[in-house]
Amino acid sequence: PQLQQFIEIETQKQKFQFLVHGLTDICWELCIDKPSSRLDNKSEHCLKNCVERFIDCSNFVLNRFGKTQFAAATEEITFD
Amino acid sequence: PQLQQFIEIETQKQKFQFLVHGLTDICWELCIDKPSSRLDNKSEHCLKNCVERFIDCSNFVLNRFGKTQFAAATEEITFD
Amino acid sequence: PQLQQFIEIETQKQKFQFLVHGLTDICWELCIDKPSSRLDNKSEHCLKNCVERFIDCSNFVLNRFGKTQFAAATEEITFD
Amino acid sequence: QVKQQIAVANAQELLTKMTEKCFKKCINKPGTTLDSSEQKCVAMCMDRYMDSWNLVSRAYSSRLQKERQRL
Amino acid sequence: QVKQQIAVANAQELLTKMTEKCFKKCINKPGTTLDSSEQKCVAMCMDRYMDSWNLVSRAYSSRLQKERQRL
Amino acid sequence: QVKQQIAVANAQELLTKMTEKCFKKCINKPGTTLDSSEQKCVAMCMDRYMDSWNLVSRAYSSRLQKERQRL
Repeated sequence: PQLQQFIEIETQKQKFQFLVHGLTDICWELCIDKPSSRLDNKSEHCLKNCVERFIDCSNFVLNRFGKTQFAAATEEITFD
Repeated sequence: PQLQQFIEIETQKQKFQFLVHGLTDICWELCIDKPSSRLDNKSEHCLKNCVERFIDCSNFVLNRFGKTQFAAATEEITFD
Repeated sequence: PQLQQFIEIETQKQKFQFLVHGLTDICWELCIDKPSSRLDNKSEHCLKNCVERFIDCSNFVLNRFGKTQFAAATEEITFD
Repeated sequence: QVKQQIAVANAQELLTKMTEKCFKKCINKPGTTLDSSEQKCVAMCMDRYMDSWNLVSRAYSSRLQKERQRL
Repeated sequence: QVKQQIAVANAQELLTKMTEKCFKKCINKPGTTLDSSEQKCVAMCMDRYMDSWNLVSRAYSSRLQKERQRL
Repeated sequence: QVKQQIAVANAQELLTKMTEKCFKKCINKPGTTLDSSEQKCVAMCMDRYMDSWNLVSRAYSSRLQKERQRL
């Protein structure tokens, strides 16, 4: 049980970190033009907002898809 | 035997759907500029033609590669 | 032992070839604009230099990361 | 159960791609909220992505059938 | 057999990448057929992609050898 | 040991992405050496990438906590 819990926590951490790799990729492309000698305020704000808005966007997509299409779409997609 | 057939069919379906995800990705980038309130005729034609031409292109590559290079290339690639 | 060695060598070869697929992808995007009837000198030089510089860049990143940040970063990244 | 697992994997792949594509199309300068024009854009983008997915799926499916008949 | 499996996996990866790259280079406005100028472009693109793959493979291989000798 | 494996996998993913991103940002016309201005650019790019990774990690982490508290 302790081992299982340990593995679960580590799996969670790894999932978290892989999402961070993906988010860094997306927000780097959106916010960083030419690398400079330090991270300026504009880029820093952009990165923070990018993370927040991406999660907003993801939640929005999930909710909307869930409400209007989930049952229908899953059927359609699966048994097309 | 029935179970095996069931698994085979489901595997086929999953393969099909993953190819659809890939094709949608490619044709979305090629055909959809700004999302609008409905899918206009131009985008619809573009998407259909994109699917057909991608398969044509894929068949063309496969045939041509098969004819001229397969044996040679496989050797070269493998034992380089 | 012979089988093990055989598998090891084949695994190495496969790793090598997958790195070649990745490098070809990156250098193709950087060096090839419109495909022409033969690989001109400019593209050929660009491809060769691209491979060499990518490995330089990779070594540079590895060394610099190793020197200044490895211990610290691994901790920070892992237990954040 | 296998069917359900595949349906879930498939819906997840669809949602992941949809989120990334629509974020890229609709949020160019991320601000302090997801404002109403961005939400409207994402909603339209989702519908167009579903349309495209279904259209591609049908086009690919009918092409496969044609090729099978030719053999 | 292992060798053959690897060769097949490798050829598949090559063909998948080649198809995607050459589709992107040669088909900008997909029409009702793959016309002859598109076919010609795809054929050239395939040859250049093979050239590039082989060139990259040789360049990478010789670099690895140099690095090994330095150690 | 599991922790270490994850840390290594994570560092590898970071290094792979960093190398690709910084190569793309800093080497537009690959020459016969990695010259000093390219090296300087790659060094800055690495630092900015680490900054970004850490910033994204903190922002994402604090957002997750906020969402958990709301439930």
